[in-house]
Amino acid sequence: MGLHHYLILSALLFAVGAAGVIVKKNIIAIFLCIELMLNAANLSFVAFSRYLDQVHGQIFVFFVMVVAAAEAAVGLAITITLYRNRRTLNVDDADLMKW
Amino acid sequence: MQITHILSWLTYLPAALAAALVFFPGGSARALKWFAVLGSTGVFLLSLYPVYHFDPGYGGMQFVEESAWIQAGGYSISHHLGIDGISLFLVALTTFLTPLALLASWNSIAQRLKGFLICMLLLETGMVGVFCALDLVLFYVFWEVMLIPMYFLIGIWGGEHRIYAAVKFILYTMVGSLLMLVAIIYLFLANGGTTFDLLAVYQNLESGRLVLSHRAEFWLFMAFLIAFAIKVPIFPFHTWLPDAHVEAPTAGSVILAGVLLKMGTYGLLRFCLPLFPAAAVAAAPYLSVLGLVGIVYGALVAMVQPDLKKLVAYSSVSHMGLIIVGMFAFTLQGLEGATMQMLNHGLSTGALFLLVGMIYDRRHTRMIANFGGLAHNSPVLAAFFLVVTLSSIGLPGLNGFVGEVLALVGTFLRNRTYAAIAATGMILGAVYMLWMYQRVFLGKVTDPANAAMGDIRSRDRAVLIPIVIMMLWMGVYSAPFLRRMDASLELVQKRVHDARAPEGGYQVRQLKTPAIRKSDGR
Amino acid sequence: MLDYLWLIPLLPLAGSALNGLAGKRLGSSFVTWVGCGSAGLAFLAAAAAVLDLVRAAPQNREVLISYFTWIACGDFVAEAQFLLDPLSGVMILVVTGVGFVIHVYSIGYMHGDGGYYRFFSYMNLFLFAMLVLVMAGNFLMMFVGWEGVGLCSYLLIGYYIDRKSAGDAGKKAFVVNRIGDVGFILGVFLVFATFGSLDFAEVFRQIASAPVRFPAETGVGLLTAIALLLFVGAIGKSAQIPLYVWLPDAMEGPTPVSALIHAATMVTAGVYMVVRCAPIYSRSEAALGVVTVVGILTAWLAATIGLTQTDIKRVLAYSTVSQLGYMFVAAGVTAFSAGIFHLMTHAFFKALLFLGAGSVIHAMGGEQDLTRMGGLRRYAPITYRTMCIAALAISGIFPLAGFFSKDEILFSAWAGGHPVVWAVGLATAGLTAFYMFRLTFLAFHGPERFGDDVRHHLHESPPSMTIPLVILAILATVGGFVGLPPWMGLGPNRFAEFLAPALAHAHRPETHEISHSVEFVFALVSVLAALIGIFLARYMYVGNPAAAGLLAARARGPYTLLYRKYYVDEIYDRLLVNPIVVVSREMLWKGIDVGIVDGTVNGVGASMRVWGGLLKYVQNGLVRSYASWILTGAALLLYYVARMRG
Amino acid sequence: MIATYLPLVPQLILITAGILVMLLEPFTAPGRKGRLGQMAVIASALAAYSLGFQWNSTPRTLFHGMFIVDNFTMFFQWLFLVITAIAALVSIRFNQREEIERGEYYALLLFACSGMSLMAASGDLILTFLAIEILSIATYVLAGFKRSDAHSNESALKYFLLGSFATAFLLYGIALIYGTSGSTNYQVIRDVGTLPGQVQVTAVAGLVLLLVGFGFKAALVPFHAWAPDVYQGAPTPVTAFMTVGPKAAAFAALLRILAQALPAMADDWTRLLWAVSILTMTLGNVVAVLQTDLKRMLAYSAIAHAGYLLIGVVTNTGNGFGAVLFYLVVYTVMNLGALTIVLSLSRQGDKRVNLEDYAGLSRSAPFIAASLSVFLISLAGIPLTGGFLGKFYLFSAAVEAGYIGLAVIGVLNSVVSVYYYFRVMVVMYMREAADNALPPEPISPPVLAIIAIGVAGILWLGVYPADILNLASNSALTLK
Repeated sequence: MGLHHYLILSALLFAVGAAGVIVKKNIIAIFLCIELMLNAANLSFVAFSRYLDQVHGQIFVFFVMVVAAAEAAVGLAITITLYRNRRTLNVDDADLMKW
Repeated sequence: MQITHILSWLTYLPAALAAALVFFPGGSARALKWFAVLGSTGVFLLSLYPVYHFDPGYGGMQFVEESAWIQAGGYSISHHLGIDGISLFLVALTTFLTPLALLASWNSIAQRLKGFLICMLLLETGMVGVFCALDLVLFYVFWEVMLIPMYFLIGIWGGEHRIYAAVKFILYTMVGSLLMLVAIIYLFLANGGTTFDLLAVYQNLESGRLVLSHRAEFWLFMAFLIAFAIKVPIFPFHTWLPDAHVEAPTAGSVILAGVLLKMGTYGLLRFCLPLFPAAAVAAAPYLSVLGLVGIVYGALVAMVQPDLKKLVAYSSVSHMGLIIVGMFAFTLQGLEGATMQMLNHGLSTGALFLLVGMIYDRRHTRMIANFGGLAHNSPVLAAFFLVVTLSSIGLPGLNGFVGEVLALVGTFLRNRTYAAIAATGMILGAVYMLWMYQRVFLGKVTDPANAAMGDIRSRDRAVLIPIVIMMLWMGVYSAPFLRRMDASLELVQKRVHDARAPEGGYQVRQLKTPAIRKSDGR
Repeated sequence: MLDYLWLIPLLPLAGSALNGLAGKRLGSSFVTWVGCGSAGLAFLAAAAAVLDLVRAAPQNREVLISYFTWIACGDFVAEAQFLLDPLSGVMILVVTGVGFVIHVYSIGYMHGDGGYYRFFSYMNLFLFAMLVLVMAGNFLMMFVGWEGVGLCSYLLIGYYIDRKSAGDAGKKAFVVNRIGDVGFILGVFLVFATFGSLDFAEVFRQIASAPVRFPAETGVGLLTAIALLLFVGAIGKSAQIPLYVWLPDAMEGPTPVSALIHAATMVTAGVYMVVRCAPIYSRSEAALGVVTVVGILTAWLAATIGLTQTDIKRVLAYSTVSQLGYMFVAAGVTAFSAGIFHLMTHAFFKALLFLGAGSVIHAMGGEQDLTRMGGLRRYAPITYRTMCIAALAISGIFPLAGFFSKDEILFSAWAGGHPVVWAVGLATAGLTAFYMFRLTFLAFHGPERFGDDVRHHLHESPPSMTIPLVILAILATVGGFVGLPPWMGLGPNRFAEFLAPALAHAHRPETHEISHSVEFVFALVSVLAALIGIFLARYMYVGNPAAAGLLAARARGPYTLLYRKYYVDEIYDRLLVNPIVVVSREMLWKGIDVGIVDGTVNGVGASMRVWGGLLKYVQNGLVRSYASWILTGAALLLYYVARMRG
Repeated sequence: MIATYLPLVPQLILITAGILVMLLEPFTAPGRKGRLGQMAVIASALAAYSLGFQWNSTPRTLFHGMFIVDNFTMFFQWLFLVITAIAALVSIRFNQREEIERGEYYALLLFACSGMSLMAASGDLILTFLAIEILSIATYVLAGFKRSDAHSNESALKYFLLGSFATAFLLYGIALIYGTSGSTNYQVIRDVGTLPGQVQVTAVAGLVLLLVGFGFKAALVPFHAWAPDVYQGAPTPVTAFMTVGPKAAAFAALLRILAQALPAMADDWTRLLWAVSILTMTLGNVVAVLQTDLKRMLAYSAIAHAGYLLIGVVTNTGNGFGAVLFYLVVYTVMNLGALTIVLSLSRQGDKRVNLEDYAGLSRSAPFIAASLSVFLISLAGIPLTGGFLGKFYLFSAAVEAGYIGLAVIGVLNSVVSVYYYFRVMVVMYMREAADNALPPEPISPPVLAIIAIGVAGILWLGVYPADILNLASNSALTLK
């Protein structure tokens, strides 16, 4: 298993996540897809880190995870306020502002 | 008496007056008007100083002031003012017309008077600045700044479709001027990237330190040209003009026709010809043809206009066409005629708009069909109108003739066919002006509203008399005016001439890469 | 010497300014004094000046005084200067003399008119302009007068501002004149381009002193071009074919105006100009040919139209056109002094005719139609007698003024080798005599064809009008004596001798002597032609009143053609004026300007709005679509950079 | 020793103040939360003051190249502090009116400011990422601060979802860059990158993904789509803050990365950004033409301005970067000014932000109308305002670098922008107010003062720009 295997997997994960963001309608699901994309990046970091025989990349991953957690907190809060006001979790309903 | 910084005074005094108006106490309309009129009259009187002390023998810049303005980031923009024989009278024309335009608007501006006066004074600053600026960026600054008050003048105090006209005016003008900005930047960089000073660019061009490639010169010329062509306006860039003229209030039309259009032709003389002579020479045939089209086309279209202001507006297209034709003949007579014609057109068309405004104030219509027989009840108005009409169609003894004949003879010396076609403008001018005069002033009074219309009073006469005096003076004794232009225009002519080979063919300058690091060749 | 020269034109100008600015307030007697006074003083000054000139030796009879530089731009220099030489001397005498008389006449004629002050102001202004024209020392000054008289003509034709026809006529006059003026100014430009100067003296000196550079041209050369361009101006100003159409319409002006401007002075400016430029014209055979042909054609055509017109002033107008043709014929056959001679005598008798006609119209209360007159000699005896003198003079009956000048022209045509011109001229002389006496007989003889209401106030005109008639009648009688032809045995033609210095630079073709007896025969023939015309008129309008109507009915086609003036006005309207207006309005303005040019401008603006309107729908408010934009964007950027890197 | 870390003092002040605000929030009575806002302003001022000691000190790095201390950092920190202070100041009254008066608002502002400052200072991709997230998370919350308002919710949601989405791209890009260069440190990346043949496909892909991330933050086309909606829905002071602050921060970080870490790939990123620049300014301007909601119009205008700014980046010259910095200052002043006026004139619930609501404003509030005109004129780039000189220097740099076409497209875009900016003036000056129109809200003196200072500032920048211009070009020196 060489570096590029990991990279390809990472790319695939990233693509799946990106596609999910576009395909999914539920806000939570979309957010999960985004998490998937972040983790795809994390995978690359770890893979590179191993390949380069460094620790930087792995440290970066920790930061990313912390950030993702923070984002999740804020994101859920936002989702909840939206749900309170609009009684929906469908992202397509959030189209008050356009054009 | 020695006045230093006279040009700064002339340029900024109106703005200072405008600033003073902002803080003018109380709401007395009369006081505001008197303040503005007297103030701008003062500016006019001040502008006689350079006229009087002008050295006709010297073609370069006089009354020069130079100080650093923006020195930062490797760019040096200076506050460099100066006038020569070309700009001298244009400055005087500006300061002359402004108080008259203000006076003429005495009663016609009922609302937001203060704003109106401020706009007019700021406009004056912009216009004088344009004519005095010797730094490319400074020139551009004045050129653009002046648009704003004009925009407001048309948009706030204008007629029914004022907003359309104002927006069209500003957008159209901006298209051209912004391209000019790019050209200014390019020229600055090609000139070593140190100074925007026009005189320095002249000097470097002359000494061969600045050599523009043929291609660069062409494009620079075009960029400047479009800016000026829109302003002049040269056919087919003229359609903003009728709209702007018709919708603008009287004072706006006067300034627009009297001064703003001159900025285009002035720009050609100041920038396009001396900076890019080879391109100018190469473009001359095309521009002359456009000018000729403008003369004939403008006149024919003017002939069939139902609206007085539109008629005058299209007549401007025709007159300005002659200026272009004369200028691009590159003969001394042509250049001088063109310059003279700028002044003449400023006076006569300005006066025409004043008169139309006076009629409009009394009758609230400008449709020619609504008039007839005004000469019966308004003989003084009719008489003034006639004099101005005659000036406009270039009757000898009035100002219009001098410029016209010089421009024509200048053209004639270069190309006889052009001159012959341009001369038809004399006929067509008589046709549309006299036809209009007949329909408005002669014949029986059929509409009682025309009978009830009063003649003009002393204030209006006070506006018109100075103009008529100037028309007579310039027509009968034009030598003092021409003498002051001679040397400067000879310089322009020389610069253009140096760009052509002795046998009259067009010389292609050596191609040399300007000081531009990369080409945009992607 | 002649320091007061500037007074001659400036006096009328001052009068004009005074009357124009203050005349309304100061009342009619003030206006009268200022108007006529300034004209009279100008005449006195002119007379003094000419006397001074006559007293000087012939070679010194040229005074050029420059006052200031008017226009100076490089070599293009025009001084404000006045030239007095025999040629301009004759002209200023005619202009101020006839002008003064007509001013006096106007006192009566214009009495009580609302625009009295305006009238005199314009008339004085005209005198000024005309004097500038004839006293100009350079081409550009001449152009000042040239256009100036056109302006005054415009103002005075349109004097009755109530009448639409007057306004139309004034405008037509100005515009048609302008067409000529454009030719003239282009000619001036060519003069400048060729000689580098605008001064008559310099230009003519160059021509005369450089026969190699400026040879007498047989083909079309530079001088021919100059001459023809200048002649376009003359055609306009002097109402020759094809630009004569304005003059008959110009009769809308008050009659004194017709007398002064459209008969005696302004319309002769073209002739004066050609004579002034004799050094140019005389060196171009082609130009002379054109001048002659235009002149003789105009003379003939105008005379034929004059045969049928019923408006008294229009008859005179066509007569003027015709007589101007004669003058051009004179110039065309290089009989320059004969042209000026006829100009002068014509000024006398044609002014007289117009003033007489004015007197008739005045008497009839504004009636101008000959068919509603008749038998007026009982009511207006002085007018009748003076009119008769004038008619005889214009017909060329010995020894009245017209005889000498017209005969000289006809003879010069023959002598110059133009027998056809002579023949047509002779026939025209016959026609002239016919229609002039047709006019006289219709107006003053025969039955009275007007109602009682008119008869009621029929009266002879006041002395202010009849005295000028008498003065002019005297001039029309004796005016010819200044230029008695050599064949009379009373010495050489003094008039020609007087003018000779002014024509010194003209090219003189070789002429062969013709004996005096032959000349005498020619004179006899031309008088005979005139007599035939007179008797024919008498037969048709006095002896046998039905004959005229019968002839008209018999030759219906030609008669209508002549009566409608060859339909020239209609043709110009249909072919030129209307198409231009329609094309300008429908095609240039509404089609090209509003449609294409402005449409493009607005289209660019509108397209921005359209694009904005379309593009904003990309912004559909949906998160998922925004996300796909980001994804697509990323893909596009990757693709783009990949392409770029190859 | 301690002196080495003095450059961190401003950061510490901001963060401490933010935490303090949060702590004090429960003890502040409702209606007096404005005090907390004032605290934020004071903190910003203090931070700005403490920054002054670092100006023109030798460029150096802290924490092994993580934190760069140079004029560039100082310049942006000043800018961000000013933005934050103004945002806090204009929010006080607004929040009272909109009944969203809660102290953490100001804390979030301070944290966001800290994040922006770190973005400008960062010399390492890790810190850059963290800084972006500090900023982002704070602004997500700010955008949705009007909890009860559906628009605000939607704004926050869109910003959050799309922001996270873009962050993923950014992160992935960072990973790829890290993979090819073996480091996250700018200096190291630069040294590696200059080795011949080292720039590989992955690196290019990483660059592109990086640009996606920053393009999102700076609202560049085609990553701009969130901007109009988010700007429109967020509380107006937040909009004002977001259109200038995060945008400037994104440009700061972008400049640092491109110029200091990836100069070896300059050919690639100039080409990419060249295209993006044209797209951005054109789309922003063309779509703005038809907008009637003033906030939304200014949002599109903000997009267009990002396009102009990119011109300076594309030039890849010191002059170009200096011009970007200068223009950011100008842009900050004029956009903040315009939006401050918009928010001051609006009525509760962000009503009265439509174009028609401005009819006749020149009569009812002449000073405000005139001030807004000045800002709009400056946005349009008319001389004697900072907007002109800003564009002038951008275009000069472009022409100097040979991008004449870009400059021409830039000026043509300016013409289009004149149309919609001047349309506002048309409405204010040339139309009369409808009879039933809401009168404008009276404006509090501090806000008036800010507006006046803004007007003076924008004119000062247009007439005597030398000081700021020198500051900007000095600050850009370390980039080249």
